[in-house]
Amino acid sequence: GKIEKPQVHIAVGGKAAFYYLPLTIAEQLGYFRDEGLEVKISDFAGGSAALRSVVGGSADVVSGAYEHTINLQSKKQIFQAFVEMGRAPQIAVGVSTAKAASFKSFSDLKGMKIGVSAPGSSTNMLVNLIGAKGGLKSTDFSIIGVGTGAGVVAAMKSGQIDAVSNVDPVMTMLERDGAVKIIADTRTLKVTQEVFGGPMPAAVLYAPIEFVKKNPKTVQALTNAIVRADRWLQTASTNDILKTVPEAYLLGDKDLYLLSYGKVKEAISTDGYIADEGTTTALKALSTFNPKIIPSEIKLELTYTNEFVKKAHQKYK
Amino acid sequence: MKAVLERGGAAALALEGITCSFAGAAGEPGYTAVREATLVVEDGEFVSIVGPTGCGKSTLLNVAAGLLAPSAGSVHVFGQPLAGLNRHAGYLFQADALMPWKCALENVVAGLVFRGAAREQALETGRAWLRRVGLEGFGDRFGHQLSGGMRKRVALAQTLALDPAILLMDEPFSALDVQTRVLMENELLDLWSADRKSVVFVTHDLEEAISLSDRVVVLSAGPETHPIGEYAIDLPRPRDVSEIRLLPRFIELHGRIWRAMKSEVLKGYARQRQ
Amino acid sequence: MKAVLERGGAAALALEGITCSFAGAAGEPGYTAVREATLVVEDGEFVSIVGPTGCGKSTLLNVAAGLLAPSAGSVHVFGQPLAGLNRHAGYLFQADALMPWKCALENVVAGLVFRGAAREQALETGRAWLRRVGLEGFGDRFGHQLSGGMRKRVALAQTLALDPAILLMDEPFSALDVQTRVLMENELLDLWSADRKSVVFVTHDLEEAISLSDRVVVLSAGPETHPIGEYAIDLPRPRDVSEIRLLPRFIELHGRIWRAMKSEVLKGYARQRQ
Amino acid sequence: MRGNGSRLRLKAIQIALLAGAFLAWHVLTSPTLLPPIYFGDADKAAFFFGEPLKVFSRLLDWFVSGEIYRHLWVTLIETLLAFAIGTLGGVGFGLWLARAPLAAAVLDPYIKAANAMPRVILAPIFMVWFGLGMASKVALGVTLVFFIVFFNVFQGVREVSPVILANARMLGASPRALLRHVFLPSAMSWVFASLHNSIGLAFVGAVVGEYLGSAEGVGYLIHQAEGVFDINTVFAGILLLTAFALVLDWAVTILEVRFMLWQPRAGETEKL
Amino acid sequence: MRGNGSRLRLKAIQIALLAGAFLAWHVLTSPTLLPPIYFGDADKAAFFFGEPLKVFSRLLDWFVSGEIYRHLWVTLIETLLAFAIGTLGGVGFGLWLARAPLAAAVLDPYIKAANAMPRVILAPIFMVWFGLGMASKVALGVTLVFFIVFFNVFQGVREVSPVILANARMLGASPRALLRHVFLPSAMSWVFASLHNSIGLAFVGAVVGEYLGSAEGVGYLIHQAEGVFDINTVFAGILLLTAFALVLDWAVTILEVRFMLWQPRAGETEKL
Ligand SMILES: Nc1ncnc2c1ncn2[C@@H]1O[C@H](COP(=O)(O)OP(=O)(O)OP(=O)(O)O)[C@@H](O)[C@H]1O
Ligand SMILES: Nc1ncnc2c1ncn2[C@@H]1O[C@H](COP(=O)(O)OP(=O)(O)OP(=O)(O)O)[C@@H](O)[C@H]1O
Ligand SMILES: [Mg+2]
Ligand SMILES: [Mg+2]
Repeated sequence: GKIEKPQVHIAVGGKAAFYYLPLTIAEQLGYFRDEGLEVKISDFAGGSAALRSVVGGSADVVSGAYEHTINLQSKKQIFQAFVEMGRAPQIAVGVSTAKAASFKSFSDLKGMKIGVSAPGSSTNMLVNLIGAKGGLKSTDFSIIGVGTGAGVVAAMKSGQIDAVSNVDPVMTMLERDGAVKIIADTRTLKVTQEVFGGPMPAAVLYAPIEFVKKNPKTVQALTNAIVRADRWLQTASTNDILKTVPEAYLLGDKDLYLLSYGKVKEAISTDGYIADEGTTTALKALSTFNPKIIPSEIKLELTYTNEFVKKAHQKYK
Repeated sequence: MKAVLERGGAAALALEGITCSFAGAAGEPGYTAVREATLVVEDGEFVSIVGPTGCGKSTLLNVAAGLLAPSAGSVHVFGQPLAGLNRHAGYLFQADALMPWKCALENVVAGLVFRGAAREQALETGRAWLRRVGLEGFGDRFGHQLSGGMRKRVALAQTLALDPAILLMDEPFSALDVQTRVLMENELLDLWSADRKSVVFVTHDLEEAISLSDRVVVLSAGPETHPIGEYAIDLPRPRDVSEIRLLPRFIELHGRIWRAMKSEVLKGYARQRQ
Repeated sequence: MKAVLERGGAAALALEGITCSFAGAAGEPGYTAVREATLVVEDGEFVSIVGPTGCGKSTLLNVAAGLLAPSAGSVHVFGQPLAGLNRHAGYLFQADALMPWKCALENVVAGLVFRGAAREQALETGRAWLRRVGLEGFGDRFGHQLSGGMRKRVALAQTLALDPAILLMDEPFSALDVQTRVLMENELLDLWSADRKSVVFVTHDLEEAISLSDRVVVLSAGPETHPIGEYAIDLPRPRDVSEIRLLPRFIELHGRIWRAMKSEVLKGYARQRQ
Repeated sequence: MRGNGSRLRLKAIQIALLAGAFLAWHVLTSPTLLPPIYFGDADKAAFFFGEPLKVFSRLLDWFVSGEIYRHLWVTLIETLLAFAIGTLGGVGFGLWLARAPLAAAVLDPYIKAANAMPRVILAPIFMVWFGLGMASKVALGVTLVFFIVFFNVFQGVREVSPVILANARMLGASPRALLRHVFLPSAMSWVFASLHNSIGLAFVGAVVGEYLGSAEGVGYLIHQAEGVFDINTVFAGILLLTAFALVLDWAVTILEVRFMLWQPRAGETEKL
Repeated sequence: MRGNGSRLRLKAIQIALLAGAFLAWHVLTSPTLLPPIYFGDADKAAFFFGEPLKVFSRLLDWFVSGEIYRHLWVTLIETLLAFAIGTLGGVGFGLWLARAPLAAAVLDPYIKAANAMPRVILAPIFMVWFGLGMASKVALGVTLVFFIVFFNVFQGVREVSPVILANARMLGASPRALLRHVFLPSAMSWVFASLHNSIGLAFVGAVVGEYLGSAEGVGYLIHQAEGVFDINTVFAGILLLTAFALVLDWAVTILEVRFMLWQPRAGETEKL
């Protein structure tokens, strides 16, 4: 049948990041067009800004972290995720090389100044979680928002922060330069499992539930494209990827890009399915971090659906 | 503009019991420049005001123009109490009041334009007026490109071009040389006698006051200025200002007013020097 | 300030062959206000300049003050060529030049303060000067709280308080009533005779010019103004300005200069009306 | 002088307006009070604009718990420093350039260029230069305040009446005395106009700086709240800053009245 | 009038300064040319400040490939709109309030408050109101430009000489005529001072708006580049915008000269 809304406006916070690589791939390889969609992607300074534009109605679909759907529900905004792009948060925590020698366990984070992308974001949440594993409260260290750009490098190298929790490519860059020692790495499934106590869905496409209900064919088309991108990435060589992503993404440093890609590869969703177990993990993690989220009040079943992914797999066997 | 209807015998301008106190700095007493001054100008009358410098002449004109609300007293224009600006009056300020962003010609026509005259016609009138004040060819100059006396004459043309029923003039000719001054005085008299405007004319030149006016009012030295003498000038009209100064009656009036003023000024100085 | 050393017989002020052309708007010819004018003021001499309004008197004073560079001609002060400001001169401007953010007293002492006088002493001098110009008690007023004549007198005090060797005065007394004017004129003469300043005095009042000066210079009507007559005033000194006007020699000089000026003004008008 | 009556009336109107604004805010963001107008549902309005009652309870919390003082203190210090440094720099530089035509002509394009640079984008560089502490926020604020004050002082000095200037020079004023006695007083109303403008921007600089990277300050609180979609806290922070901006502005107004005493005011006669 | 010689000299100094700045940039960020000064190693300097040669080759690329035109066009339109709307609004509002003392007194705290609001934080709300397209960027720019122009016009109108105002009123000027013939011309130099300032800020508004969320424009390019640490592209974007800011400023200066013809200039005599 005909697609209800062929023009879809997707909002994303930091499009060039690996976190959203499948989105870029789908766009570059023309998968959206193949589905009869005309997609416009607006880039925002951060994930929360992107989702706010969808709440406000200026964009239709968010490309963002799954946990935001839970966050939003606690604010009476019902959003539903319908396809997964990342199955691990891709956040890494590192301590500066100066402190690395004396760093034995998570409890040594006590008293440190820790740089996160933004206070209150997932990078902050991860710090709180691993701190809790080391028996620390959130007041035992100080959190500094340093963004995800050059500011992180500046802060780290000038010794203004002792530890950093951030995403790629910053973390790989710091690692390569020998500025940090990684102490927790959710770019791998294993560590994600350990830290969160289960799989943790990361990048997904989500939209207001009314949008999903009103435009099933559109949502299906979006899902199809992303699932194809997910699958393409599983088999693609680094060379394929270098050829596919916009040149601007690589301009900074091609080697770095590949190095970084190697690290996050594992975290990219293989099939687009959102693991049911993962959603409970996310809720648990969020509620320990943010007391305003009361697990009993959240209807998890509203926050995601795998129906579209299922149909996508039927279409693209 | 001309208030023909209201001109039913009422005085053109009646300032009655005017007191003007200026607020002092916080805690200090105010300064009463004018106290209980009364000045009535009949329709068609030419009244000159003379008085020591700083006595309150400009203040009285400001009150008559409706620019300054007196602390006490009433102002009537053609019998109507004055509220806000005096729309029947044209006011030639003592200070430089030309708009520096307009050239001389545009300054002259400003009033006409404000009152909605057609631009072409206004410019025509403006040029004629520039000629009358001897400034033909200077129409495109800005204020800072004119001499002091030229600026004064532009302001004169600006005010006269509107042909107001009441003319308030504050030392209009003091920046002019004697000859130009006589020419301007004669222009003013011509204009005045043509349709009998009411004129209040402030000057420091007693000869000028006498040769132009129907009546000369002498103010006391400040503070608390008030009129201390009125002199009807019963010289024949029409007058030529350069000739009238030789008449014996002129000389006699001059002497009388001069003595009155002189004693007033010296009184003022004595008071200050105490 | 006083340039005692340089006063070795050289003229206090020598403007030679001065031409002042003002740039016109793009494409238009300039306006030559003054052409080939020469004016020499001897040390200790009191020179008055009279001339039709707009002829170029203020322009010449600006040149003498070093504020306006002439298009051609040379300026010497006490024998030295003038470069930049004339540091020997005090200039009383025709326009209102008081600093509105300073009260009258502070305006009077401004020059003293600029030249590094001790504050207390400067204020003392300033107060004395305010008394001399009849403004005692008005020291704490701002410019807009003073009448036109008062502002002029504050400016007078400001300039005289510095006791400059050369005084350039542009219509200093035209905003004053006759009596106050006589008082100020006598003050000026006292000051001048005390240490023989050199004075260039611009005025429209011929009687004033004659009664004060050693020499009266008459300028031609503009454009291309230049001196057309010089009249040595051989009246005895010391003079009392209110009495001197009755001397027959005064009346004779007055008549001569008057006629010269009158024909000049009429010529100017005739030229404009063409 | 304005009578007491009209001053009371003025305050009354202002307070009514304020109350009206808060009432509208309350009604429009409360899911139960009105059929939703702008948004499809009022929850959404609350999501974007918060709810005034919650905002106030947030403010109250802050002050009762004392949590806010540290942050407020940091932000205020940053703002005041940015304001002071920016103003002094702007005035000094403006005075200098206005009196040095060659330097002004040479530097002109550079100043314009610097003013046109998007400072927010340069924040990482500020961080490199000034660190993550107060200094980098102050620096950001200074770049906002400086230009506003500078442009006004520069123009203000050039607007000095030529006659007054000539008079002061004839009276023997040295370049320094000219600055102090002529240019500065004459440019004063220009300076004050720019100060009213730049107070607000000093706050903006401090808050945005904190927002981009910091460990304390009201901007930090706002940023943190945004991360968890706690819009009420965001608005509480903004309201708090606004209140302080008004206090600072009031201080500037007092200074202004004090310095501008010499200016003619309308209607100076006393009523008897 | 300034001679041709001195104008040439001026340009020469400016260009020398520019060349010097680029040379310094090049030397300080080139890993091989100098022992590192500020940073431990010069690579780091290049990481934060880019390298001029790469910046220029980036600029060249953009124009050769034609990729930049679309983005530049969007940003310029946004800037111009923000500038025009902000200026008109500021002038209109400033004129109105300066002539309506009651309204001015009532609105005073609200204006100050609005000016003190950190607009960047409100950017999401602008996006709700104005969408993700140009409108929200224009809105952000307008909030920057408006206040600058407003404060200056407001003050400028109050600075009108009381005598000139009284004269115009006696000549029969209606309130409208007063605005047009007295207040506006008299406030003109205030307006121009604020325009020079706000051109830069209009650009800042557009770029920051794009930076915060958009799908095209130079700010978008800068944001993309920052995400992958391509500092050379960031600087290329900033340089490009700066160049256009200077062009716009030059247009304003031409207007200014045209409108300010009446002002006395120093040394008006012609040399013969
Ligand atoms: N705004 C004011 N505040 C205080 N005093 C004022 C104000 N305006 C005028 N005065 C005082 O009122 C008195 C009268 O001033 P006014 O200007 O009327 O004098 P005048 O007769 O016109 O003098 P002149 O012949 O010098 O022009 C003066 O002493 C002056 O100082
Ligand atoms: N900046 C200028 N640009 C063009 N013309 C000027 C400029 N300044 C003065 N003039 C012209 O020069 C002539 C002489 O002016 P000046 O002010 O010297 O006259 P004045 O003799 O002082 O007249 P008054 O007695 O009226 O003060 C006038 O025609 C005037 O228009
Ligand atoms: Mg007066
Ligand atoms: Mg003159």
